[in-house]
Amino acid sequence: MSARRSHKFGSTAQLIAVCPLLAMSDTVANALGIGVVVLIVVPLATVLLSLLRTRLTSETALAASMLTIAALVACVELLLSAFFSELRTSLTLFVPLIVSNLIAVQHLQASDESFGEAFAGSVRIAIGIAVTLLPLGFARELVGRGSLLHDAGNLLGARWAELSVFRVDMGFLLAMLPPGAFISFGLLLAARNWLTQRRS
Amino acid sequence: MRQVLYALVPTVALHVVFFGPGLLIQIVLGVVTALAAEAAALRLRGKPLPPFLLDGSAIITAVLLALCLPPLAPWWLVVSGVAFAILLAKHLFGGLGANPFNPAMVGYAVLLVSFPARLLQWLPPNVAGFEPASLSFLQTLTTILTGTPPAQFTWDAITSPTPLDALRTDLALGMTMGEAHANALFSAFGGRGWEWINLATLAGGGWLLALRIIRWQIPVAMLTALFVCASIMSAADPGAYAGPLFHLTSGASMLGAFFIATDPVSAATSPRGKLIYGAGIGVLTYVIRTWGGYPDGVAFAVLIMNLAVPLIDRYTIPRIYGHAR
Amino acid sequence: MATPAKPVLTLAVIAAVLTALVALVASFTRERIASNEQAWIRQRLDALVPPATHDNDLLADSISVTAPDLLGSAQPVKIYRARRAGAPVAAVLRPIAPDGYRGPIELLVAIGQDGRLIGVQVIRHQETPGLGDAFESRDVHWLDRFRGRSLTDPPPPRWTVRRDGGDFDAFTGATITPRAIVKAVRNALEYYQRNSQRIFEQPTQ
Amino acid sequence: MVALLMVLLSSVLVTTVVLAHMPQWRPFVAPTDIFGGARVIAIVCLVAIPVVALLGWLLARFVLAPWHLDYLRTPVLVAVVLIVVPLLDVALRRRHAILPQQPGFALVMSTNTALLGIALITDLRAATFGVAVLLAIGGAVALALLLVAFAALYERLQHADVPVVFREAPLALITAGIMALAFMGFSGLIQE
Amino acid sequence: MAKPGVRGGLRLDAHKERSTAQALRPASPVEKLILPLDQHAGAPAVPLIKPGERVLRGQPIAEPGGAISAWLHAPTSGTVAAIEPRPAPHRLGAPSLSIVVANDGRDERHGESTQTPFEQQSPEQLRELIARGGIVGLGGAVFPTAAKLSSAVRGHDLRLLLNGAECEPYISCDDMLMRERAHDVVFGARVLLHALTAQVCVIAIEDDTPQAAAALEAAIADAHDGRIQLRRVASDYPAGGERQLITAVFDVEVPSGGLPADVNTVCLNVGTAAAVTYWIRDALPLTSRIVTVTGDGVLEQRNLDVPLGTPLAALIYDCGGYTSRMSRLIMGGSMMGQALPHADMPVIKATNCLIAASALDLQPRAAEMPCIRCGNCSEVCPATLLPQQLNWYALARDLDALDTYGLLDCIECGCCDYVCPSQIPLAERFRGTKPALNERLAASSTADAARARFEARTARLERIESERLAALAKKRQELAKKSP
Amino acid sequence: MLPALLTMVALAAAAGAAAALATRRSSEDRQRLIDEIDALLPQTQCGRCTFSGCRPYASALANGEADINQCPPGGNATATALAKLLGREAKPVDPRYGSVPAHPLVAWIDESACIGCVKCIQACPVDAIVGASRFMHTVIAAQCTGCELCIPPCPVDCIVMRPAST
Ligand SMILES: Cc1cc2nc3c(=O)[nH]c(=O)nc-3n(C[C@H](O)[C@H](O)[C@H](O)COP(=O)(O)O)c2cc1C
Ligand SMILES: Cc1cc2nc3c(=O)[nH]c(=O)nc-3n(C[C@H](O)[C@H](O)[C@H](O)COP(=O)(O)O)c2cc1C
Ligand SMILES: Cc1cc2nc3c(=O)[nH]c(=O)nc-3n(C[C@H](O)[C@H](O)[C@H](O)COP(=O)(O)O)c2cc1C
Ligand SMILES: Cc1cc2nc3c(=O)[nH]c(=O)nc-3n(C[C@H](O)[C@H](O)[C@H](O)CO)c2cc1C
Ligand code: SF4
Ligand code: SF4
Ligand code: SF4
Ligand code: SF4
Ligand code: FES
Repeated sequence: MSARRSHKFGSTAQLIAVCPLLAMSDTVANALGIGVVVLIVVPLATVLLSLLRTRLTSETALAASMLTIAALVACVELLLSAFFSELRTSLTLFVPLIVSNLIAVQHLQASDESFGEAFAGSVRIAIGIAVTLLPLGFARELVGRGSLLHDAGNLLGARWAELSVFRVDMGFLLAMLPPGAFISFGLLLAARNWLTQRRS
Repeated sequence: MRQVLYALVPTVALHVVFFGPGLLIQIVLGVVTALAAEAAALRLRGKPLPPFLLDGSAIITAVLLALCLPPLAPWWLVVSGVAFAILLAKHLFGGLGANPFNPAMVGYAVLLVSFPARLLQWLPPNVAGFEPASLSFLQTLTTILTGTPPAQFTWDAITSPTPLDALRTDLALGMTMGEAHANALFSAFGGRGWEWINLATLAGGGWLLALRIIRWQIPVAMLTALFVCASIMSAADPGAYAGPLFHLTSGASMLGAFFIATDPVSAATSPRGKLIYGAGIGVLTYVIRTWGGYPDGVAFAVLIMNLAVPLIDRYTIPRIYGHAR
Repeated sequence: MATPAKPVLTLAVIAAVLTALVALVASFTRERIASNEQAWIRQRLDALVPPATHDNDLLADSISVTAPDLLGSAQPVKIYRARRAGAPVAAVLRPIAPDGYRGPIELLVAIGQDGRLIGVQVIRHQETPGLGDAFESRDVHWLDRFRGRSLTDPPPPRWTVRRDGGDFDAFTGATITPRAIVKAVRNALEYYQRNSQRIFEQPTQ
Repeated sequence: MVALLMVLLSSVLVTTVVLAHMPQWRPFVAPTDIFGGARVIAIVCLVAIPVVALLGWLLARFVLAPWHLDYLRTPVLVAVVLIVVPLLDVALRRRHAILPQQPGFALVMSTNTALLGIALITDLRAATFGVAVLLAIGGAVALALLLVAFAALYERLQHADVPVVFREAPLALITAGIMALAFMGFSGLIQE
Repeated sequence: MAKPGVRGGLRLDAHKERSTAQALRPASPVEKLILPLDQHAGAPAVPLIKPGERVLRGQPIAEPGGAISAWLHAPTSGTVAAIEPRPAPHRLGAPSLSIVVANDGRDERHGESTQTPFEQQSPEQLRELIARGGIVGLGGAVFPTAAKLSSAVRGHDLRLLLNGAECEPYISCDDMLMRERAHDVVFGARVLLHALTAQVCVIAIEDDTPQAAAALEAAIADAHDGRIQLRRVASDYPAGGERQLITAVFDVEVPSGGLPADVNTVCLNVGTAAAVTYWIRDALPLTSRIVTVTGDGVLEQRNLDVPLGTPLAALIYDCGGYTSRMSRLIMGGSMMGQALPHADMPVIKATNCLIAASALDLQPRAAEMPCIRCGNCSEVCPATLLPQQLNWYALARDLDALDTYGLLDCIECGCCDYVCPSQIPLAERFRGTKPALNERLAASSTADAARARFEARTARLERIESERLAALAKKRQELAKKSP
Repeated sequence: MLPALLTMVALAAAAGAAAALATRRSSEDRQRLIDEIDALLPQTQCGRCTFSGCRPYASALANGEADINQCPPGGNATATALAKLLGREAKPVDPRYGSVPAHPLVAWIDESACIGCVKCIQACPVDAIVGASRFMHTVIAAQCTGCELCIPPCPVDCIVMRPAST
């Protein structure tokens, strides 16, 4: 009966996967940070879960995957605090929030695929999320505060100085704030729809 | 919709009397942008242009938004605000009649949130007791177009907060109402200039009511709610809260009640729903003005209640003839 | 219909393994995290009082004082002391400006032995982005204006923003934040002046 | 405030989009309409979130803090969600003519509850019990109200003549953006 | 039920005085009369004559084709020229099977010219007789009157409501009837009271028709019948709508989906009552009716007593022909009437009015714009619906929502269109959407019925099978007992 | 380490118990689900779905033993509604189960040819045929669902399907 879940990362699926992390797309640095975290955690979670999956019944599957993801995220939080503490501070509570986002991602995947397929699929989805967050961070930072790579030094080392494009008080502040997060993501998805539509 | 524009004439006229010709320039800029944006959106959506361009709804959006901006605001503010309103808040949702949020207020809120500093630079009213550095029409025009005042003036010299803003600031500094009121911006019951503008708006709104273009429920409910909130709070502590008359005649109270909250498209539709909707706007306006971060709350209150409209509509369906309930 | 025993057992085992993993990571990272937290404040202190100017560890040489009127908080406020060869060089106070536009603003105020300001930093605030946070702006270092000032420079009545007849510029369209910061810095100076002796004599806590 | 607003809105957005466009994740067999579904979820959240947040708070205060296990906050909270949500599922099926559908119910409810629970708990760590209770209930009420309001709005939008490229996800996002804009009006009201 | 009371409605300019200035007169005879067999509600009538046969005025020429159907009589004497499809006004010009009678100009009458006095007949007999008179409701819906009466008698304390409100602007046929033939209306009321065994009759008219009121008052006084009274109601459109009138007069609401009989009321048009009089008193079946010819597009605006089957074109000609201002031909009133493509169609029992409308008479209709949710429509809707929501869902064809918003309670009065600033043809859209909803509801109710029958059958078969097995088992046991 | 393990294991065990409790679906639940599905089916009772009637199909759907596109009389509308209810992928009716009728049909018995064998009465799942042994039989058109089950048993082939008059 298993309704086959498709691998297609359609715009609705994209919304569901990215939404909880959207707040972290306000600057390139944050987007990059959370994107890297996702790129590491999602495939890792998939590997762990597909190891577990054969041992699980339908009643425990969801609980087990949620617990696994929560534990994984707790580890990531600790590691970030230890090795990228500045980034950890700016990502605040959005690291633990990856939990709910990961659960969604897990369910975008088919349950009956092989280890290799699952892994490849999860990498694709993680890339999908990271690739969504980056341009968002880019656009929001540029439009919102007229800069690029603000605070990027925290993540990439001090060599990465901030690029200032125009004066801060000219920024279209909306882009940096929650409304801007949703609206720019909406526009991004519309652009994506438009491209797909034109291609076909 | 034409009548709505005519009803705004007294408001605009007094505005120009008190704050100079800036508004007229803002309106022209706004209307041109609105029509251009409307035409572009209609073209993209494959809709016929003339009936939609001529019905006046885009013009109303532009005029109402222009009325909310400081008269000397740089041109790109009104242009981007109106474009945002028409393209994103109206056509994206399906155009005329389908937009759940009030386009003008979306445009204004976007500007307020993005450029708070610019939107707080109001002018002092042109009344006795103030010697505003009055700019000529040409100076006004260049100020708007270049975004900087003429060489002999500085921003600080020509701008002044609105009474609502000044009151907020002063109360936040721990002044009492009495001390704050000593400011020359205030008169016996309202902000100078603003009280007359609000009365003119009331008159225009009354005319719309008489023409039955708007219904009484929303304005009455909104103003009553505002009045009641202000009365209760100022009775409880007259030193810390402005009185009801001040609230009714300040900021966008009247404009909101008669021209903005009454936007039929984004308002509740049944009579009972309109009462709830209006009262909600009144209460939220008071709350945001009094305790929130922005000096006037009408725009946000309208948007928040817009959000609740489908819910209100759902729970206020009138009893159908012949149905029990 | 399986008995609940199986799911209970499955999840318990999974939880045990996972918790062990997390706990392991936690113990492995514990020290680093603790030192990171110190590093965070140290970095800021170093920016204010260059390490070359003193030879003690500011973090280790600190006290907590409570002065609601002048330091803006009913909670104890930290003061870090810089010394060279045991002699006082500077004190860094961590007062709070309580009347920011959207809430308290946490400051670091470094005051030299001579009662002149070495520097001021804002370490936490919620002021309106793009308006009240103009002190963070990259091109105009508003906070730099405090450097070298003392309680008598400018004289007391002018220790406020220009709008209130003082010497300090406000930001365009935002007076509340600068007013709050100026007042807090002035109060910190005053606290220092009144207690400079005690500040350096009090034993480390 | 900003973080909480983002969390609330994402939660509302994802739930509504699932109800509208992801039938395989929809939590119930019936009701099948967006608003009906949202109303049920709102009611469940109204119960689940305060319970989870408060249990989480109690555990954090009386178990995690004394033993310096703060790093286990997330797993513990998730475990609490995993206890509370299935129990609610059972209660719901007993009491009402609602037929939760697996795994949709557990999934949607768990993510919602976890999302808000984590956000609240992070905020509440230092709070007293009274404040925690107030915030947890307030958060749940806010979520419930937003959920039904947004669902009713989104249902109305289903019939609108929206430009094709904006249908579904982009429209939902931009609507949420304007919602967020409206709630910016409360900034300054709720101090962090 | 929550408190009733008339809601919604519109005050419209009446335009009636144009056609009431001139006295009622018979229409000029025409050569051919066309009588569609389906001009009443219910099943079409079945012809009793063959082409070529001679018929007399008042002779039955078609009999009811079902339980709800009506007799049809020859309007004049002549020969049956054909039975063939002809364009019919109630089908907006689409053909419908019709009997064509060639007038021989002699107007010879069929049968007796008197009936047994109605007081001497039982109510049942009287109702049967009314059916034989081909009498159907002349208020617009042409529902067979006898069927309506019979279905209502099961109620107690029946009240008869004679509808003389005639709220549509332009139409004045009932007004004219009441002015000139008030006695016939009152006589009809007495017949109907007898046929219904009812004790109360209210004749309701609008409060802006003083002549009709005076005439009716006089007629009621002459009849010395205390059961009959006159009531004047506010002249708001659609005061003459059955449901609205019942609410205005008796302060009750007819339940949704129900009939007036559910609130112990029978509502008939005053013209129907007069038709009953002509049949029961004078033995003249329903073969003619009063028609208002009005509008700026016709020279002489007036009321005529017209034999059924008279071509509309002849009627216009009778009134002096079209003027140069003529722009559109409408059958019925300006609010609920429907535009006809041409005048080559006959007067039928439902034809109360013919408007040769000039551009001035027509509400200028600009292009339809989107609904702006102004709420004007819901303010005037007499059924207290929300036409703006119905429109939204009708455009989306969301049948579930249409059902919850009460599409089927819409009486298609057109008040909403009239006030809509966006020029949306709301009533027309609702009329067009109702069939789909009805079909859907019918399908689900037939499915429910089929399920019930299937389940009953399955249960029955199971029972039979188990009884059979039980019987076999019993027999086996008995045999087992016997055998050892 | 130990307190951490104890806490988490205890909580996880409780979660396991809760999960077990929730996955146990009562038979009432199942009946309600079947009712919900059955309410969407046309009740033609024709068996074209390969089940012995609409309700058996509903129960097969509830068990996940059938797909949502097997009912030709319901047409694509029913398939879509089922997909929505059950959270499955929507698809058109599978032609292998029969073609979707363009308009509703009802059976009609040529009464002059009918020999009164009652075979059709026995076949009709909804009791839409009346008549007694050796008397002619009639279909009650309003009750006939158009399932065509009466056609094969008729020994003299006197039943034909005609468009339902509306
Ligand atoms: C949304 C909004 C946010 C504001 N934020 C700040 C702020 O963070 N700091 C501040 O000093 N003033 C802020 N203000 C401005 C104050 O309301 C007040 O108008 C201003 O401080 C008075 O300054 P002025 O005397 O220079 O006009 C804000 C105003 C608005 C509308
Ligand atoms: C299909 C149908 C069945 C009706 N059945 C009855 C009935 O049984 N009894 C009755 O009194 N009226 C019956 N009516 C008449 C209605 O009550 C109503 O008087 C008639 O439709 C004219 O109403 P109108 O002109 O307001 O539309 C029926 C009407 C229709 C169309
Ligand atoms: C909107 C509307 C307006 C009506 N106006 C009248 C009217 O003015 N006069 C009238 O006799 N019937 C009017 N009717 C028809 C009545 O509802 C009702 O059918 C009629 O009075 C029943 O009488 P009858 O069966 O004799 O036609 C109207 C119906 C509707 C729906
Ligand atoms: C009484 C009235 C008030 C209106 N108020 C507004 C308004 O506040 N904002 C706006 O953008 N348009 C307003 N409009 C114009 C129009 O309804 C609006 O642009 C629609 O929201 C566009 O679909 C108003 C129109 C009327 C008739
Ligand atoms: S046509 Fe229908 S919806 Fe319109 S006013 Fe009349 S009853 Fe109401
Ligand atoms: S009157 Fe027309 S525009 Fe106004 S709400 Fe009704 S349908 Fe919409
Ligand atoms: S095919 Fe459809 S109508 Fe026929 S029995 Fe199966 S479910 Fe019923
Ligand atoms: S009469 Fe024949 S076609 Fe009709 S329901 Fe019965 S068996 Fe089926
Ligand atoms: S034998 Fe009965 S119908 Fe054929």
